Amino acid sequence: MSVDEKPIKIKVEKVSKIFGKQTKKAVQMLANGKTKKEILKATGSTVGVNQADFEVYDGEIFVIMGLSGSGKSTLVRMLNRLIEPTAGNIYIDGDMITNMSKDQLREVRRKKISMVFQKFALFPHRTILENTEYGLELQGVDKQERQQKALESLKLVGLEGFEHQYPDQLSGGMQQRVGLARALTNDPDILLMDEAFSALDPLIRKDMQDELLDLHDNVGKTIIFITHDLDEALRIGDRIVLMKDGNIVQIGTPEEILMNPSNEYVEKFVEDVDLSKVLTAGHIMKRAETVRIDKGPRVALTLMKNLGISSIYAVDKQKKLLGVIYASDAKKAAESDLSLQDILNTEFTTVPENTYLTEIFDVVSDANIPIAVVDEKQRMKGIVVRGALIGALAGNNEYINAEGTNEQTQDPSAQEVK
Amino acid sequence: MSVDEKPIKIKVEKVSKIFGKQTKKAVQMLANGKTKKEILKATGSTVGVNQADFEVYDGEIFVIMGLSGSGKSTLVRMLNRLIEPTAGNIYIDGDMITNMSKDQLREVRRKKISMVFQKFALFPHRTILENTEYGLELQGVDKQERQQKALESLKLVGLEGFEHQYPDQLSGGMQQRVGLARALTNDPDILLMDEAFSALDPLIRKDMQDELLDLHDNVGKTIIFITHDLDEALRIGDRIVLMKDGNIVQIGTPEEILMNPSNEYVEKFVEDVDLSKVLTAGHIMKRAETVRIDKGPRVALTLMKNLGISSIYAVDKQKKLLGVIYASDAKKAAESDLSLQDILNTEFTTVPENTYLTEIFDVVSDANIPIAVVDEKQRMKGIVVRGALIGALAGNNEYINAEGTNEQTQDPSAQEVK
Amino acid sequence: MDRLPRIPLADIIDRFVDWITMTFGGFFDGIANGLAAFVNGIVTGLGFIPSILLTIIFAALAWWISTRGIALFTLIGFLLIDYLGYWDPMLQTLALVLTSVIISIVVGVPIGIWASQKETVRRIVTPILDLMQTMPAFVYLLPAIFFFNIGVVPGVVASVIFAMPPTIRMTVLGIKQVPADLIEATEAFGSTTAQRLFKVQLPLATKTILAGINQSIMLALSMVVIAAMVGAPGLGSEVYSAVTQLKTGVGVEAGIAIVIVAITLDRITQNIKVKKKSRGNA
Amino acid sequence: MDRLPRIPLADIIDRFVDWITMTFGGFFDGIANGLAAFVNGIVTGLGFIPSILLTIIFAALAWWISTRGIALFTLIGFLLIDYLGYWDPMLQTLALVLTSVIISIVVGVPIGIWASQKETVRRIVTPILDLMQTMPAFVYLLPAIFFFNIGVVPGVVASVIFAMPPTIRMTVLGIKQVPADLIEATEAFGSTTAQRLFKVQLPLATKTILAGINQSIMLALSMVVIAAMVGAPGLGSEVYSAVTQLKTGVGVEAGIAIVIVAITLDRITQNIKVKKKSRGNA
Repeated sequence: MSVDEKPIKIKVEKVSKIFGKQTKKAVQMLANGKTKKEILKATGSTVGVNQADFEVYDGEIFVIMGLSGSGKSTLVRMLNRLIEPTAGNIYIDGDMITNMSKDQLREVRRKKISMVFQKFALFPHRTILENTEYGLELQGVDKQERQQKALESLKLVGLEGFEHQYPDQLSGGMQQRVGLARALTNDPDILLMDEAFSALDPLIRKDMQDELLDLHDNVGKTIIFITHDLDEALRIGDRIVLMKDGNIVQIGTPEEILMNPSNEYVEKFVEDVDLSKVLTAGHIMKRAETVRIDKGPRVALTLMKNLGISSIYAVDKQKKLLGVIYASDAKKAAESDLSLQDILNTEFTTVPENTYLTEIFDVVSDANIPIAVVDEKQRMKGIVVRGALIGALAGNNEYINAEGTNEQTQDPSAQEVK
Repeated sequence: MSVDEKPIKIKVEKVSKIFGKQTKKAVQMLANGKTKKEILKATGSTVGVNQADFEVYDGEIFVIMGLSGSGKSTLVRMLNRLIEPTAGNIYIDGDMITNMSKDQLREVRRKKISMVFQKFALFPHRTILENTEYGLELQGVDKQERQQKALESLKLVGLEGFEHQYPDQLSGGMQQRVGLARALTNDPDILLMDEAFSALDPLIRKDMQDELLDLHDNVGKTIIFITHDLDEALRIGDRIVLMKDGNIVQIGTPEEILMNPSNEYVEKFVEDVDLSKVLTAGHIMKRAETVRIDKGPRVALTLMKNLGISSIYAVDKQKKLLGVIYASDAKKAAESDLSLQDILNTEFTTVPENTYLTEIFDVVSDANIPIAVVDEKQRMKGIVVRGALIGALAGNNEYINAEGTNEQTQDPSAQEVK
Repeated sequence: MDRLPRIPLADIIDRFVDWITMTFGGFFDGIANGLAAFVNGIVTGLGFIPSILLTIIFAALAWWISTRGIALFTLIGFLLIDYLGYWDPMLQTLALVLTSVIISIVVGVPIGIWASQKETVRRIVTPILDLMQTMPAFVYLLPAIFFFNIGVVPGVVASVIFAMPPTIRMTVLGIKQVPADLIEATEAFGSTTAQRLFKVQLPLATKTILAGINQSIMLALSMVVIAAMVGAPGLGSEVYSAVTQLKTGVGVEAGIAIVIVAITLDRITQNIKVKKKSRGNA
Repeated sequence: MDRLPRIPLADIIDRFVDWITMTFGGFFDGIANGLAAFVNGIVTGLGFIPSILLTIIFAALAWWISTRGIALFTLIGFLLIDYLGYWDPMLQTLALVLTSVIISIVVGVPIGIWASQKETVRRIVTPILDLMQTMPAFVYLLPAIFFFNIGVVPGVVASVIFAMPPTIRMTVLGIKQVPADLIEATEAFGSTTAQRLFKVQLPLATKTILAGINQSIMLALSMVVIAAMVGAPGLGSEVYSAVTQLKTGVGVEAGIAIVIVAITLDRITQNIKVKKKSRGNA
């Protein structure tokens, strides 16, 4: 469907929000291009949103993305005037809401726009059903009809049978489904979702995203989704708006955003790894599980079994690296009562902590066991696993330890003990 | 060093602890072999420890291991009579402490035995130095001397320079080092450590275990270490006592314990995986990261990069599995503006959820990408990774999902949504 | 300090009080009659029911509202009061306290709501409440006597001034403690101020407001003896006369009766089972 | 209920009180003289210092113990009291309150410690404290008058009975709240009961005990007017006589003076900077 066929649901024209006094003067300065700092100095007020201009098409999932403090939640709250815009106009289905009276605005909030909140904002003293029917209750719809409608939305989000429970009895994911059902019961045209899934744990968040997409296919509402998570934006957004410090930096489909990032900022934003920092073995090494040489083969076997690994490094009392114990040898040693010393395998490769990743790439790829990272006194510091190496190179900072050594950084390291 | 050369530090003879009334009668019944249930019914009192008999050699790390409720912390608290034994005798260096007067006992606690606690038990209103010198302060040692001794122990545990801080300013690991220093300052012969590392997070626990071993090599105290963690017992114990429901089940070196488990209970205890439960693909499948076919190649690439994976399954809106997208193809597609559909690779193996692990073992080992687990309608349920398969077979329940399906079990699954 | 011309603060206050008595005389008399009728209405009403029956009713009420333990205490306590012969004075004290508390609620809660909605109102009301609670209760007797001369009415008026602050304070606190994101939710779904207040703010604030009312009851009870100084009948005046006539025995007996009433009312209001959280089926 | 033979509870109490007055007469007189001397000692002592200087001393004391804001309030407040001409009565009230509070501490804290160590003691003491606090303060005047006849002493005695409970209660609470694992640590390192108490339990309980003392001060202050009924001089009697002579102006003025003293003492004791947590270097 090419762009111009779809009717425009929401039109936002030069909308700005200034927090503080002298907002009039600040708007003036904004108009003739003064920077946020100048405005702050001159009027002491901060610019929350700076002349936002965009259109949202009917039935679209329109994602507004930005880090915290980028003005995204202020912008979305201006759409239903929870926050009064300082300047500019907002049209919904062509009617200008920015100069609507209190009562007209209340009608729009009751009929046209519903909202889903990050921390669910469910009423603790009301059951799930009473929460879901709240919107219609305000409009004076009689009890029988509104409860019937509320049950329908609860069914839609898969919460049938939970209507008489209280919010604090449900998990995070289920509470947010109630938030969704409550918003849908008013049968609004537009759904504002303010970081609706950020408070959920990562696994549930992906499920809720899939569900929202299914829901959108069925009920076809226009959804304005606020998030700070790039993956979430890419997965559910038809179009994405990127915001930084109150300014709209770029608008486009996920592909367009990735294809030609409109300026250096966007590039860095999607790049999300600062390649300038060159990584060393210390950055990606994991805690080394070791067995002391004076232990028996069965202890080594049990440790390996518990960690799901098939080989383990043997160290002496000073944690000096002696060699590798393989599970198969340990099994034989246990049967014929040999000690770990007898089955110690001394062929193994070690790397010092500050070797660059690029140098150890080939060593790691052809070794069949994790590479040992040792300090000058041959003492075990950690091990490098192939997965971590690839992940780090691919820029996934999950695999990169903060200050280049593994986790015990904040405690004074063990070496200090005499 | 064979067993009989080393002098005996602590001798425990038939020591029992009965909680509740009629303890005399209960001891009688214990003596003539009544079971705990019979005693409970007859006297209404519970048997905490049942006729414990063992010796601890001088300078040994003697680990008492058992699940919670096995009586291990009651037993250790009887050694310094924090809990009064109901019957039996305890000798330290040959002197019987069970009938010592309050003052004599206080002397033993001040000079002979010190204790380290699970939740540290540091005095919040005292600085680290004041905490460490507490033992000597009680004995009336003058300020100058005791602070000098306290500083020494703090140095020993690597906390130099922290003496003027307050406990709540330190991390868990460092607080426990203070607990250790406080116990060492009295220069006792015996150190009682009640689950000293259980409250620390796993990484720090391993470091503290190493440090304790180093410390033991240097200062050579007799250490009685209480734990419920098999690995911890194996790693630091010279000898291990296994306790269950107040009874001592077995005493021996880590090797002996593993070699010939003295009875079915011990075997199960060390075995710790209930092999009777046959595992299926559903048990070990992980959450499947997928990309929707209508997205572009760059979105697929970014998702793969963020997850550190080199291939991703493509699904349609109903999450039906269509094929695999490889990172290399996606890179080419991005350059020559192809859609995901063009580069979709349709050779891939799928397995239904309830196939047994043994059946999919060869499929998994020779496939180079994770195996897709699908339901009857070919919809993606999860993926099986080689590491998880090996780990599960090796009995490491970290890789086994509770009820045989991955995490969204407690939320009503998405399928319900129409 | 004596060099400075002393502003005759005392005289100013006296003249101000006289002026009010003049101008609002009629108005105060109206209130006085209404109040007196209300209190005596309670006393005579309760008076009709025989003491044993009334004791059982009170105990049943206590059981229904709160717990069995308190119901038992109420039963024994009131039987003792009756046995010691202080039944009628107890009824008068009960009437005095209940009237003062009812007025505190009827006047206090709306002020509390008003203060919770308007920040400026709250900023004016709070210091006044502080002053009202630290000022010795005796001082309130003076205006009470001037406007309502002697009898139960000035007693009630003084008790109300002394007992009302906690109800107002806790109403404001209860409403203010409703989390901001819930208020935002009510806005987003288009609630009017009234709907927000009655459907969300007040229900969530009930527990705190009840705590305020409990405090007001205790303060009113602590005023009964002082109120007796302006002619308010009941257990208070029994104690007051016992003190003036140095009859320790009677003083302690009447004191015990007050203690019983105080503990009963305190336990009942503290354990009012708030209906809100009845667990629905799964 | 009248059918049952009424046990003359009142007479029993009266005869009991008479018996005590007889047997312990001398003992009570001794206490009376000691107390009177102590209170008057404070009054004359403070009386020597000119009011301006004393006000500054009080303000400095407030600044040192707590915050600048409170020091300022103390300064202005006491200047106003002096200006209104209530300086001497204020000194007397201060002496009365301080004496009662000191006695509450000296007697109350040890009882609290004793109750925290022995469970049976605690089980006896707690209900008595509840009774003491709910019984109207007036009732305490009766024994006070009998044993110490008229003047400041019965006022102090009645105030002590009414004001002491919070100090005892909070001492027990403070010590009980020390975590069990800390107590076990003191045992494991061989502390005597005294060492455990003074090195661990009391230091950790200080904050709660101070809160108890603050409550006792407020209760003592609320007693000043009632104490005036048994001849205790000070701001209390100014209010009391104003009430009996229906002079509202004077009553309000004296009332304000009491409010100033109350708020000053309350803020100071609440903000005593507990030295414990001074952050070490490194």
